[in-house]
Amino acid sequence: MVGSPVQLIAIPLFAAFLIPLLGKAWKELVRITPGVVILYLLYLSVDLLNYTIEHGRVVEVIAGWTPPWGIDLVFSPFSGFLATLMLFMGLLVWIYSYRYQTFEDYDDYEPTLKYYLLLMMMITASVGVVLTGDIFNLFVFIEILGITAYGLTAYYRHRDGAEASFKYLFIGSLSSTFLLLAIMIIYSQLGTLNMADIAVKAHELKPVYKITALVLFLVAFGIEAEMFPLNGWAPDAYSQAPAPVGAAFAGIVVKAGLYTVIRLIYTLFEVGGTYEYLIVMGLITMFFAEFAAFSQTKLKRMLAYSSIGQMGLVLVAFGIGKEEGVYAALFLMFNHAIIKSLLFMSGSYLVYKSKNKYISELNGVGKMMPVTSFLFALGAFAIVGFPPFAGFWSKLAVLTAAADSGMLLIIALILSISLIEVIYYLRVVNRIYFVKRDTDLGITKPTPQAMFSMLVLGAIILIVGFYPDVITGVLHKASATLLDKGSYINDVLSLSQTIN
Amino acid sequence: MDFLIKTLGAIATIIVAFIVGMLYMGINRKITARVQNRVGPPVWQNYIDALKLVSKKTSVHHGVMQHLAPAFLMISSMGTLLFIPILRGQSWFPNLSYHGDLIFILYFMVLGSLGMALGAGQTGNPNAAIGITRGLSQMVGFEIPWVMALVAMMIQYHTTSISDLMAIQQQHGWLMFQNPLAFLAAILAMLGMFRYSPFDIVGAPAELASGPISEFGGKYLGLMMSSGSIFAFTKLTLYVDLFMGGASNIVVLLIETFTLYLIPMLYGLVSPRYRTEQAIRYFWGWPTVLGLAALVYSVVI
Amino acid sequence: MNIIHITLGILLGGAILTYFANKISGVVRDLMFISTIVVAAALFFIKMTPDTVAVFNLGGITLSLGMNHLGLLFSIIILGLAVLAGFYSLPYMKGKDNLGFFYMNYLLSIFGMMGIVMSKDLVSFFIFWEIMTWSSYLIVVYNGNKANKIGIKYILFSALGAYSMLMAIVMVYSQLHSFSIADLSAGFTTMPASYQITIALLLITGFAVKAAMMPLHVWAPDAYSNAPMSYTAMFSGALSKMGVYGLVIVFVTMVSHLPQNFWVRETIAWLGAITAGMATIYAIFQDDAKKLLAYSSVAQLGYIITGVAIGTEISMIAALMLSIVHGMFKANFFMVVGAVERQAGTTDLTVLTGLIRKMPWTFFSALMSAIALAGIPPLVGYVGKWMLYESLISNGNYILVIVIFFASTAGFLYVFKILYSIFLGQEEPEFENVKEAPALMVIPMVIIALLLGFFGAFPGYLLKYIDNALVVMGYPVSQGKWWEMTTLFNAWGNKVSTDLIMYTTITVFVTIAIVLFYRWKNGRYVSTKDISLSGEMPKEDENYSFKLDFYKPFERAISPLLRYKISKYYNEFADGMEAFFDWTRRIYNGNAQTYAIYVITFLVILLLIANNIFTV
Amino acid sequence: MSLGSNLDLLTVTFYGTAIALILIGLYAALVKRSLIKILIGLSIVDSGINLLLVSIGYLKGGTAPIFSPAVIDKNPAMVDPVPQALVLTAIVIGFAVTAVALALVIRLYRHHKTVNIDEIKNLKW
Repeated sequence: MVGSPVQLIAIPLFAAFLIPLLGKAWKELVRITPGVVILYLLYLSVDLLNYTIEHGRVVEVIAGWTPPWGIDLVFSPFSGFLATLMLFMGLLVWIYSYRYQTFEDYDDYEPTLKYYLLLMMMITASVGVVLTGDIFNLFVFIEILGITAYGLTAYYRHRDGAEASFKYLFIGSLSSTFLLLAIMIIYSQLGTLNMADIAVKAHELKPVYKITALVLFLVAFGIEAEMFPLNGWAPDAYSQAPAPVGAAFAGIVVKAGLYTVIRLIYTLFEVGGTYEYLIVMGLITMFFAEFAAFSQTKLKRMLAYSSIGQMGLVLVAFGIGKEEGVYAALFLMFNHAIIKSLLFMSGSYLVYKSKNKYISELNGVGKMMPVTSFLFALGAFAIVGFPPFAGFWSKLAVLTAAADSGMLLIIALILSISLIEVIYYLRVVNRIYFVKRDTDLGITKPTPQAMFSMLVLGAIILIVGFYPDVITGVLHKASATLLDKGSYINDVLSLSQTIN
Repeated sequence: MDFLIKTLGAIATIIVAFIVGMLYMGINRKITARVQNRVGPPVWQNYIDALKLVSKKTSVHHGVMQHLAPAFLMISSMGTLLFIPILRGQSWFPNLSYHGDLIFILYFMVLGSLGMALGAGQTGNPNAAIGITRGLSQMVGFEIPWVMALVAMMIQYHTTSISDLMAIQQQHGWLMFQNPLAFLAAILAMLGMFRYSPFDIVGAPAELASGPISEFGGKYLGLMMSSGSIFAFTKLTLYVDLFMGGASNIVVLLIETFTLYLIPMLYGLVSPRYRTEQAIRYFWGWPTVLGLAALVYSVVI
Repeated sequence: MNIIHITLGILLGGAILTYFANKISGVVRDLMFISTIVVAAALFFIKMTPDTVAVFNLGGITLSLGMNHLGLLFSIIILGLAVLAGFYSLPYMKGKDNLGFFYMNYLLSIFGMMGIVMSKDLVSFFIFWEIMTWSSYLIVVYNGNKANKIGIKYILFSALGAYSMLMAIVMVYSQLHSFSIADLSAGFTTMPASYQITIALLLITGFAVKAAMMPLHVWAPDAYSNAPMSYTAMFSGALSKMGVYGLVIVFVTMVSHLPQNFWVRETIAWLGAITAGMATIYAIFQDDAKKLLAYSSVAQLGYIITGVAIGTEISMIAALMLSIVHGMFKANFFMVVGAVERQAGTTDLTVLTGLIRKMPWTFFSALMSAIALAGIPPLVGYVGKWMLYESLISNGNYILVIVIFFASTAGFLYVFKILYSIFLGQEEPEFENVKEAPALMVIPMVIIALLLGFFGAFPGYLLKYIDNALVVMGYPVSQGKWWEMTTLFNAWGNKVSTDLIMYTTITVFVTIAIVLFYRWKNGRYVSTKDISLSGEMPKEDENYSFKLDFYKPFERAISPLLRYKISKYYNEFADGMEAFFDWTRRIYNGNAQTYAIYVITFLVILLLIANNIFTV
Repeated sequence: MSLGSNLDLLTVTFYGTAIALILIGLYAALVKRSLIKILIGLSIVDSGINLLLVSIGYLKGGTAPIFSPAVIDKNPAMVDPVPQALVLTAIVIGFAVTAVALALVIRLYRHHKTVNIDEIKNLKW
């Protein structure tokens, strides 16, 4: 174990604020620094992950104040897996956006600087959300995440980014309000902010407070997790943000949002009915999102809605509970991060020159940019779950888990939703390859580094598809960890005994 | 040696079929003439015609399919004949009657029509093609009651072999009395099979100028005439075998077959031609009902 | 590393290599493609022994591949056709663009089919099934013609089938905690009754889609006719048989144990028969050769489904026999149409005419396939039909016999229509300089045509394999009871001697032919314009071939049947759904405040009902 | 320290005001059509929440939670420091969010020439 989880937060925060200064020295450093930092963090967290998979979770205390008083970071196989995934996606997003043309359109390098700064902060915040063991700290990280996301969504002046960003901000601040209220109730009743401690004392809560807090949490986190009907902001944000940011949303931000819901339901509160709630809300989210996606005319919006739908599926998987369910859900999150980011990255290059990003403008683009189109098609095939691509295994896992719990109706619903998915994704693929070009739009070749990160994602899709075992092991471990609530509490609270 | 005898037997059968068939045709022409108040040709006129046609020297053709059409016709007429027991007890040229059953024969009988159809098609004469399409449509029409009748008998006596059916009729008496409904359906189907008026929509001398055969002359026509007559005899024999228990000797066979032959002939004399869809609808009307009734009857019994 | 790895490896690797070989040069690509098929087929038939097994462990799931005689039977169809159609497609596809893509998917679908017949567990079965599906889909839309209509229809129905299959698979897993097919057939009876029937029906649905059974057939005509003919030969010949393969397994191992056994069988049998009947009728009225053959394929598959559903010994033999034979003659027919399309430039039956003298060999193979298709002796097509009838009669499905008989009799109509319209009729100046197709295309067709004749005389050579396959499926040995090398028996011991039929036919034919060719000199050829059309003779520029409203009288006769078209209902349903989807997305009305109100409302409602849904 | 422990007029006023603020803010945010007013509403909600938080930690007659020797040996009742820390953080965050929001509003105004939220609906469905 080379470093402690703290570095995963501290270093990027520090680096983020260092970027402008470095920029003064040499402009190129603005672009390079984030990559270097993220690369190091990735190495760090992979190492930590390996360690924790062998020796169990690592609990790091900040500033010597042991839980339940101080703030602690918990790096378990579960949270560690998510953090690693986020950092990995962050790295790819950085590679992809390195000298991304539209950033260079602006004459000064200010926007570039802001972009990288915000990106750093966003990744940091997401990692922080996943790692922190303190509920108020969680709130802070969520807020940082939010603010950076607002900024990045509004990145383009010439688009409707501001509008999307405002919607995001509006809903997001409501979310933070409820979150704060909930935290307040918890604190006023239990006098603690540490998750493990709350989990221990949760039974002391009066039912009314417990329920109210739970509901407030559910709504607040539901907004982050793009749960219907709280997800009005999501499609706009996805479709208006720059391509790499869209990929980052799908690959990083949503995962943080989901994590909060899961942590709440699996660790914080022992409340009956929450799993059913997850399943029902997940299904509803799925249905409405896929319906909307089906009748989209703009590519990125379609991808956005489809992403929401996937999140719904993940919620369902988590709602199934048990180890298989969690395993399936994590697998889905992984696949979704990989595939959807690939779709965003390649898709936005396919409609690069077009102003409105209409799907109909994709006609026959396959001839003009073969590799990008192929990658998009690969992503489409993977996400609708055609074997032998990555998406299939997660879908199979979900269905098997559902079947084990005897939820045949849910299986049927999921599959019928997949039918819709198949249709609208293959309609796009058809347009790309099998419909004659009818627009005179030019094309923009992806930059080598963008192509590189897309190829990496494509390769992962194929590898996981042909040999899922590369990922299943850690997934199983992670899901086991998440379900083992007792050891979580134990590991966190034991520190206080060990130190004083 | 055995093989030689068999072959000779087969040839003899064919010759007999040819003679009898031609004779019936002649009689048909005679009777028709009499009904229409004409003198009509002598009964042996058909032999003369056949001889004349075959011995004609020149013959134009429009290609190999037309050239081979008579061969196809002969296959189904002669072939079917060989697979049908001519006389009961097989004292007389068993031929191949133990080697095929009803369903096989049903299909084998079609081969000729198909070859003929292709041959006629190649002539490029529109009338020919029209005639063919009519013929095929009509076939779909009458096959239904015909098959129903046959299936009815098969399930009544648990066999699909003609010889077995004949043997059974020795014990239980003729099938036309055992399962009269089936017999009626079969007879009505036979009207279509023989393509005499009102079902002569294939040839339709008035509108199609004798349809499929309009481009055939000389030895083609001769062969087709002979095959037609053989085929007529074959069908009649088949009916006799199926419904009248077959014949013990040639005389009885002639009587029985001729009696049957009178049915389509006389029915034709007194009725004008149908249009194709009328013909089809006709066969899918009462004949089919009878066939269904026969099925039910044979299941119940 | 046994023959299974090798075969699949060669096919998969060959597919990818073929794609990249395209970048090098067309010749390399073609060589790569054809050698892949030939080598795979050769190795397979030389090396494959029915007890080979290969096991993979993926994602905690054991995928086991193996081979038994049933699989062997179907792999004969697949690889046999693959080799012939493969050679055929080299000249046929010459000059078309992105052929690397086409050939890759061609090989991938073969890979998928081989995987299916080798699969010993449901997951690998499903994986290969999907690979087959999407690769064939990519070929269906390959030429880009109405891709979003035809292609989506195909993939939608395929996915529907595949997903119902998937649901059945996970249900099986939840009950038996094993994906193995052997465990399934062993433990099927131990499941709760509701699961049994559900699983069986779901699987039947899944396979019926591929086997184009009504009402799941609507994709088939378009898909078959839209794919390049050199692939449709595989598509209709082999790929649709995968559905039959699945149905055989389902009916033997599951349906026979159901309490509702009888009803399931009858329903499916009837659906098959109705499919046969209706598809035949629609085939009769098609004016495009591809469409006609496509419908005819659906009809033929209808017979097969009926045979499988009845599931008696002889009907199984009949169904498998029909599968093989249909594979042969339908593939041949599609190749013929492909050749005509390539040489004459169209497949419109109202345009084509009089090609027989231009393309004699093509006509010959078309004629043989036609006779086989119509089930006329002495060609092999008749064996399967004969057995089917016998089985239905001896099994007491009397009405069913009539329906099927009607279908096959009506089959003559379209058989004649396609033969006549393409090859016969008056010759047209526009087709003056049409040449016979290149040898690589003709030879496969003629080979199949001759095989049809050969097996007609000696069906035993095919029935042997079928017998082995059925023994695997738990049926008693049928040789000697139902068939000998050249003889067929029915339930009541009546027999048909195929060889004698063949010999008689040939004898008579040759004799008469000699009579006809006697003094052949005198018979001179005259052009098809030289006809006795009431004395006048059509000029060069006018063509008197009978083309339009070919079967108008028949159409009038059966007009009541034509009133119902199932695709109409499907379209209405689809439109309704789309309208509904479009309506639901209005929820996202773009106003941030509305979204905020959603949030608050949701919160309030949740607070109000929280006590009912959450139990502390 | 449970919510019910020290209920007297002062506490009630605190809580009452806080809740009133929150409701007013929500009303403004959900009903007013002007972006600016919506933002004002949101920040009112924020301050309401903050007030609520502080008043939880408040202890009647407690001294400020600062560790000085004088305090320690007398050891009087201290107000709970944590809520105050939280509130400080929350205020900062709220400030940041408001800043970003205002920036966005300016951008939106330039783009749409209006601040009426009903007319800013380019992205929908």
